[in-house]
Amino acid sequence: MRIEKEVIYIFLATLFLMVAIPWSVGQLSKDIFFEWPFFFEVAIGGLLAGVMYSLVALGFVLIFKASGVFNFAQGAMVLFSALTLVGLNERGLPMWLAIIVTLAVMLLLAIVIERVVLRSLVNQEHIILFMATIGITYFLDGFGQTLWGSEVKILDLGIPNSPGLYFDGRILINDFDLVAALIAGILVISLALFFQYTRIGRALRAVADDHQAALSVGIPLKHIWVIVWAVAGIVALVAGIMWGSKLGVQFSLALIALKALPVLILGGFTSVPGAIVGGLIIGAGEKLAEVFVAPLIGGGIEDWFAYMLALAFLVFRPQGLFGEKIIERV
Amino acid sequence: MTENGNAFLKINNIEVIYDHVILVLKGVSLEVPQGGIVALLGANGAGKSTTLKAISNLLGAERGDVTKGSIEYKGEKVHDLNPSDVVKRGIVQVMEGRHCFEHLSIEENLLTGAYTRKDGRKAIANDMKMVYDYFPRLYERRSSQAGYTSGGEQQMCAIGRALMARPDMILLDEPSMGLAPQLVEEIFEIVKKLNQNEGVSILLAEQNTNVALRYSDYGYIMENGRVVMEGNAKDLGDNEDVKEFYLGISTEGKKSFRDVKHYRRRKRWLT
Amino acid sequence: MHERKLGEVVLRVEGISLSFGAMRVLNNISFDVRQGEIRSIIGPNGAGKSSMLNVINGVYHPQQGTITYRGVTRDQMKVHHAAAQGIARTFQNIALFKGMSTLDNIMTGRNLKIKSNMLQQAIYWGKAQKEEIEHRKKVEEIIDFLEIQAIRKTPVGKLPYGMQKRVELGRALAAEPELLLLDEPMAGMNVEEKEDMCRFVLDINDEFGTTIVLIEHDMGVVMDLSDRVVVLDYGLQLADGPPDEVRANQAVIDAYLGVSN
Amino acid sequence: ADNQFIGSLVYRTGPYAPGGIPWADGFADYIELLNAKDGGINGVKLELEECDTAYNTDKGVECYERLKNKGSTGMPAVMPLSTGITYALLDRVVADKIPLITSGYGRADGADGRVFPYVFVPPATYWGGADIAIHYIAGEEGGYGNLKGKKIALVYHDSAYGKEPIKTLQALASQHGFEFSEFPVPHPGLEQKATWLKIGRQLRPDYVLMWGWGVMNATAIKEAAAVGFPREKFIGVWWSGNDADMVPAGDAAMGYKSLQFNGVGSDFGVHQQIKSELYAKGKGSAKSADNTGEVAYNRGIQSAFILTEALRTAMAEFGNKPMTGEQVAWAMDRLDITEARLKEVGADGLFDPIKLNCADHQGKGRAKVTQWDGKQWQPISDWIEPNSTMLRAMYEESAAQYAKEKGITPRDCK
Amino acid sequence: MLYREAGEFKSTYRADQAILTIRQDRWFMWALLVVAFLVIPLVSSEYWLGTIMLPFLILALAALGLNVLTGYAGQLSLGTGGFMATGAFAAYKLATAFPELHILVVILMSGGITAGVGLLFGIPSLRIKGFYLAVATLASQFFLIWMFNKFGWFTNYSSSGVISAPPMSLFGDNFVTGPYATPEAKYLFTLTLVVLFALMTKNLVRSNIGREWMAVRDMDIAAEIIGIKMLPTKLKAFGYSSFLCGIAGALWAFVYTGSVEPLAFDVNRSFQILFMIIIGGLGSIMGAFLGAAFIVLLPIFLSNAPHWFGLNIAVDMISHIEFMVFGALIIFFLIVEPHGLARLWQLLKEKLRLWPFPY
Ligand SMILES: Nc1ncnc2c1ncn2[C@@H]1O[C@H](COP(=O)(O)OP(=O)(O)OP(=O)(O)O)[C@@H](O)[C@H]1O
Ligand SMILES: Nc1ncnc2c1ncn2[C@@H]1O[C@H](COP(=O)(O)OP(=O)(O)OP(=O)(O)O)[C@@H](O)[C@H]1O
Ligand SMILES: [Mg+2]
Ligand SMILES: [Mg+2]
Repeated sequence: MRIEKEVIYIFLATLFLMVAIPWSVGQLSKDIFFEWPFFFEVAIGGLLAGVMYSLVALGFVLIFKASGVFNFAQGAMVLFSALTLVGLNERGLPMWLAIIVTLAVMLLLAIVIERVVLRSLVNQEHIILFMATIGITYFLDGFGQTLWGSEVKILDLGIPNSPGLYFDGRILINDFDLVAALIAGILVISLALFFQYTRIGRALRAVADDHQAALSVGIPLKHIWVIVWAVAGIVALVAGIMWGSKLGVQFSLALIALKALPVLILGGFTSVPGAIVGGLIIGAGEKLAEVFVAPLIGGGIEDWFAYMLALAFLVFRPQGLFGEKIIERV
Repeated sequence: MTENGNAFLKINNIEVIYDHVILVLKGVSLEVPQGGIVALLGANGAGKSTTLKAISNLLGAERGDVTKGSIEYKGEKVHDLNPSDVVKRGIVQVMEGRHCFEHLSIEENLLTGAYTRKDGRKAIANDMKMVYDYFPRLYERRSSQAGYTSGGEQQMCAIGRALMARPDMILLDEPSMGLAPQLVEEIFEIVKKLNQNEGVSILLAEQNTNVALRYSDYGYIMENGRVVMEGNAKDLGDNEDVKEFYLGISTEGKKSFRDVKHYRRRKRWLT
Repeated sequence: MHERKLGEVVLRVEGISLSFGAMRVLNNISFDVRQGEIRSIIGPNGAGKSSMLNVINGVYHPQQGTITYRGVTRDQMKVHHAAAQGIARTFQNIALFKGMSTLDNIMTGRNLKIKSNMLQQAIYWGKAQKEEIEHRKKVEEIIDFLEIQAIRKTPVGKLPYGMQKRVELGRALAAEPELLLLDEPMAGMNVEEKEDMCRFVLDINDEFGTTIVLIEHDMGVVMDLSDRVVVLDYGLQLADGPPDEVRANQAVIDAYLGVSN
Repeated sequence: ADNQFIGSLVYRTGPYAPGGIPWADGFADYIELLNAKDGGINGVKLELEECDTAYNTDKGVECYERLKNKGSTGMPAVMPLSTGITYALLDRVVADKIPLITSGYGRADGADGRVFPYVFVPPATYWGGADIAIHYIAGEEGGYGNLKGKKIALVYHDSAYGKEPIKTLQALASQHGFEFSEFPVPHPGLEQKATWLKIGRQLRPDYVLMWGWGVMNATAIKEAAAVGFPREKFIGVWWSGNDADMVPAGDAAMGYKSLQFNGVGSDFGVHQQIKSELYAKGKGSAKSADNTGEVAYNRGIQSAFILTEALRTAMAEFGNKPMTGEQVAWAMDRLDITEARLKEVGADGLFDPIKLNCADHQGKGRAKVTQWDGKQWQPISDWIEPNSTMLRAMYEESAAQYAKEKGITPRDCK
Repeated sequence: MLYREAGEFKSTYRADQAILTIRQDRWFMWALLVVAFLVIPLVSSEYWLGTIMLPFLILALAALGLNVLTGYAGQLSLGTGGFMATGAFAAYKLATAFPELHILVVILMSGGITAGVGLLFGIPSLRIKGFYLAVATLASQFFLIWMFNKFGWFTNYSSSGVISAPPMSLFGDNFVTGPYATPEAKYLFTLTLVVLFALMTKNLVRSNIGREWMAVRDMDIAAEIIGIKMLPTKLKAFGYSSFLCGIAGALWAFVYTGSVEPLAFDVNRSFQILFMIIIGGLGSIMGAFLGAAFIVLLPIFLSNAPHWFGLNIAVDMISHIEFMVFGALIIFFLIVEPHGLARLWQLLKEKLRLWPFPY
């Protein structure tokens, strides 16, 4: 991956602002408590939380990158996969078997989606495909709940959730977050390699550019789409497991998609590493803002702040940090 | 083309409808013999591109549908195949309007052309070299994103990409569009070479009738979704009507574009 | 060859250099365009012809050189200023508004001439309607001129390629430009259609006195129509002069025309 | 004979279903119990129809309108179970003359029956809840006097609902001298790391109160655990005290406290009856009889109980036939659920007696504090009564402002 | 061949530029208006008027607004909910601060204020495009809702942050808001406004500004080259669109529910309205109405259907099935016609025109 200079400058500027603003607000305002260990605690907590967003954003990136489809159903897929996993587990399947069966279910889902939806909508405008994924969302929401019910379910993989104190006990980091970050990291690296070094990776990008031309050179859209949606399904399952162990498996899981969107635009719709970098910036940014700036204006700004932050990046780079440049030529 | 018994590609009376309501091809039949170069001529909107897309099965992507007739390739019915399977059978289309993958570099564009091939990196690299030999300009621009290259460069890229598939049959839709005159000749020379050396069959939709008829063996003239005339390229070239409407040569010989009359009665085979 | 009298210089391009990163697209290009002439730019693919139009248009900003239009040398120009100055254009890769009908596309070309404001248009009574009808008349004249009455209400996305080119010309004409830039208006057309197109270009030039800059790969067309021809070759200016002179230029033959022409 | 129609707006689906399902089950079971046991009320059979709102205001309004004219007399009362729906119905119920009963949610100033003739808020309001929480904390600390200088934080769902207690808490803070700080959590509350770092690592308050909703509750408890904030000092309002919210929090929820305006567990007469009359015959609506002790389930019973008692009161006046909304409103104005009556139905200790009148649409407004022991709630206090003089003044002030905006002349309650 | 245009010749451009050029279409439209204004209020129950028609009309108005922005000007937006909230809160502040203002003035002014806010949030659209813009507009959505939630001034410091509409009348006793407004009055009032604004929008999109919007949508760089200035054109779209959305918001809060909290205009509302215009047809006035009908009516129909057929299904099951069927229908309609119901309607007419011949 080539990293442009501009990106590095933006990145450094962001880093600087993230330290400078909390620090100066801390100096100026009596209401804001600023202390370096606490600052790092918040920053690290934010970075790790951001990785959890990245997990969800990754699913979006995969499908967008490979077909130009903005997959609204990613959140529903997270919910559906987690529901299936827990549902199977509750019905007596051991966890490992439940995971395997769920993976199979996600593959099946990908095949069905390709057959029923995507195949008939080849070469349509992006917004139409987007709308179709909304149809998928409704369907999955209803279907998942019909199968497995709407009650909240526990998903316990035994990941510890204890406060760990580091650096002479001055900085508190949650073990669960560390595990999540590790898993997300592995996922991202393997996906990035997959895209960079395989023939399929190139084909995926071709498909995203022009469905019809991709067909004309013999790229089998059918298979490609099944592969991509299945991989997105797997990513959804991983996200579902992580978020599900955090929040319990329930309908609300589908809502985390909204937290992933700013990550997605900040990193760029088409970049796997972008999803991680975006997650880190959004996570740290929103937490720092919430802790060190928000009290001045009433608090609870996390949500819109994440979007505003992403928006600010877009003003400098309309395609996100690592997204593909929008080509306009006459 | 009845004299050639085993047609390579055979289109039988096909009808194509767009959007479930717009009837565009109204029973088109044509044949391409093995190792032949066949030209498909006709005015704007006659249905040339639609015919080619029907063969390569790309109509679905435009909500078009072959509702009647059949398309056979090497004796096998191909109109129900997926586009990618059609490519695997050896038919590749160069689409009108370039259709390069704009975010991919020229080189990556060429590589996607080899997607269906299984004969190893080496062979692909060889062919890439061949394409670059044909189009040195592409070699110079190989690492730029296709979306930023000039119109002609994109056209070369699209043709090169098709060659990368090592097809048995190429469907060329207006290959000369937007190319410099020198290159137009070169493209047709390349086509001829592929045809002669490698036995690739060619079906060619072209507005540059002059060149097209010069390089092809046989021609069809389409109008309004129907084939209205067919014959050996030579015969067609000698036909008075064809001369006037497609070659721009009237009985008085070639005239300057400046002197074209204001209003002319257009003769049509169909009215 | 016919004799034509050329007016004074309307557009002067001097020492233009344009690069994208390391890639030099135009290198010290200078030429002028005179009132009422048909000026062609030719050159191999990727020579920088379209880029030259983009520079004139204000889409690309050259690193060096000046452009003087009607005696005013301009620096950087916003894209929409060109139209306001009376420069209209067609595009190599058709740039019509795909979701609109032929009529609407051409009407859009008149956007600078419409004076009623948004409120008046919302009420669509009185001024707005009167204006709309007036402009519609003008546009109908253009439609008649280009002989595209039959496709007036068709969405342009569905039109065959050649028709789209014609509509695009119509849209450019609707602005009643003083300088018309045509980028390969005849690509993808058969002889008959090219003849029609040539007729239109000549008529525009004759009847409206519009100055035309033409890019075209069909040498027949270029040689027959143009008063003077500039030849570009990968950023360099190879030749500039009347068609016959250019046609005979050995460098041009080598770089571009090939032997058969 | 005509049946008494009862419409019930429930949310068995959607993001809040985990809390909505047990409520709906409790409500339905109690109605069915009356039908099974006594053939309804005074021989008038009860006919229940549910409509699923998914906790969505638009759907809720649609449900209300769909149900309001059903049956021979229409819906006798509406319990929208959502603040948003409550607000959307405020105007409508006046026109339709259907009492709007919001138990432990909705507009607290609905307690002022002079301005809100059709709104009833028994048994408790958020404002009362806030006061009860502080009362409890004062008790823990050894008296109101010791609150001085203590830090109490409120974590709340950043919506109309979550903001309800703020005014009360501010008033109490200035009255008792504790330091009050607020921490809004944007809807839906999936991410609270920043909030809890601020609370747990920086402010380090003595107590945290929570007005949370849905998935926000479990997340808050988990985050509290993650920053090591003691759960014993963490007290939620009743909507932050559903069993369903404790489940995903797992061990982290151990020790967490919550207010409840009803008793917890299923060791009550009414539960015995429900089990024997319904579940033993395979008729209950919950998944199994084990679910019948969840607090949300009990709350469902309570709502059904209040409604049916109002129907009884109305029938005593208007005769044993299906009642209209207007008649039930009349009865609600005179609702008197005594200790004795509670004993009769086997709900003593489960609910607090309620006595309403024309001006007072709330009653005593008492609640208990309960603590989660890892499996279920354990009551750790008796009924606590809020400071009704202070609250009454606040209700009246707020209602007066509403009356002014809406151009309502408060009715005379002599 | 009942439906055709043959035999109708238009001798003036004026006639040719009329909104409906085919006689049958005009009849149809008049009939529709008669039904909407006379028949529906007479025959409909309160439930239909107050719970189905009213939100349908108001959401259709919002959809119309969004369709101007997204369907015509090509600027994908997910800020509709925020703009509706702005309209609602502006109306509330105006109505409570100046009780003597007439309801029409209040509503129009709140539209105007929303337009101002829309302009502000439209500025980034100069650089940001497509889905990036869509997600970026979420910033405005979240910010606006947060703001109304956070600052007591907007709600006159009500403790819960909920606003409620004072009773207002058109003239005399004809209340259109508040508890004593009849559903008929509310319906007719809303319908009149919606019809007027629909007409106005139609006028705009068939005039120069509409063409400029579409040009920007279809190819912004070409549009700029022919002289269309990006900023004013896009901002006009943002302004007008949010004007309509603001009015829709004000109507929602004042006429439909009477009392709302900001969450009524949360991001789900934005999505809902976006769905309407995509399903209905981007860049079509008719599409906004068809889409609103689809998204509002279908779920109601689906959740009522089992009752009508006498099926006794548990409510949660109905709800789940409703979701699935709704999702499946969305996909089905897109596959049948990706360009929305409006286009489907047109194709139907096209077939009708050719009838009885297939092509
Ligand atoms: N997607 C489509 N939907 C509807 N009609 C279409 C579509 N594509 C093409 N058509 C119509 O089909 C007819 C034939 O088009 P086609 O592109 O095949 O012509 P062509 O002979 O290739 O013309 P050209 O020389 O301009 O390329 C034209 O009238 C065109 O308007
Ligand atoms: N925006 C851009 N970014 C990068 N390279 C560009 C850009 N625009 C043009 N180029 C390059 O500049 C060169 C000249 O392009 P231009 O489009 O002007 O060629 P042209 O003379 O019009 O060729 P053709 O006859 O093929 O249309 C090409 O090699 C093209 O790749
Ligand atoms: Mg063609
Ligand atoms: Mg060019």
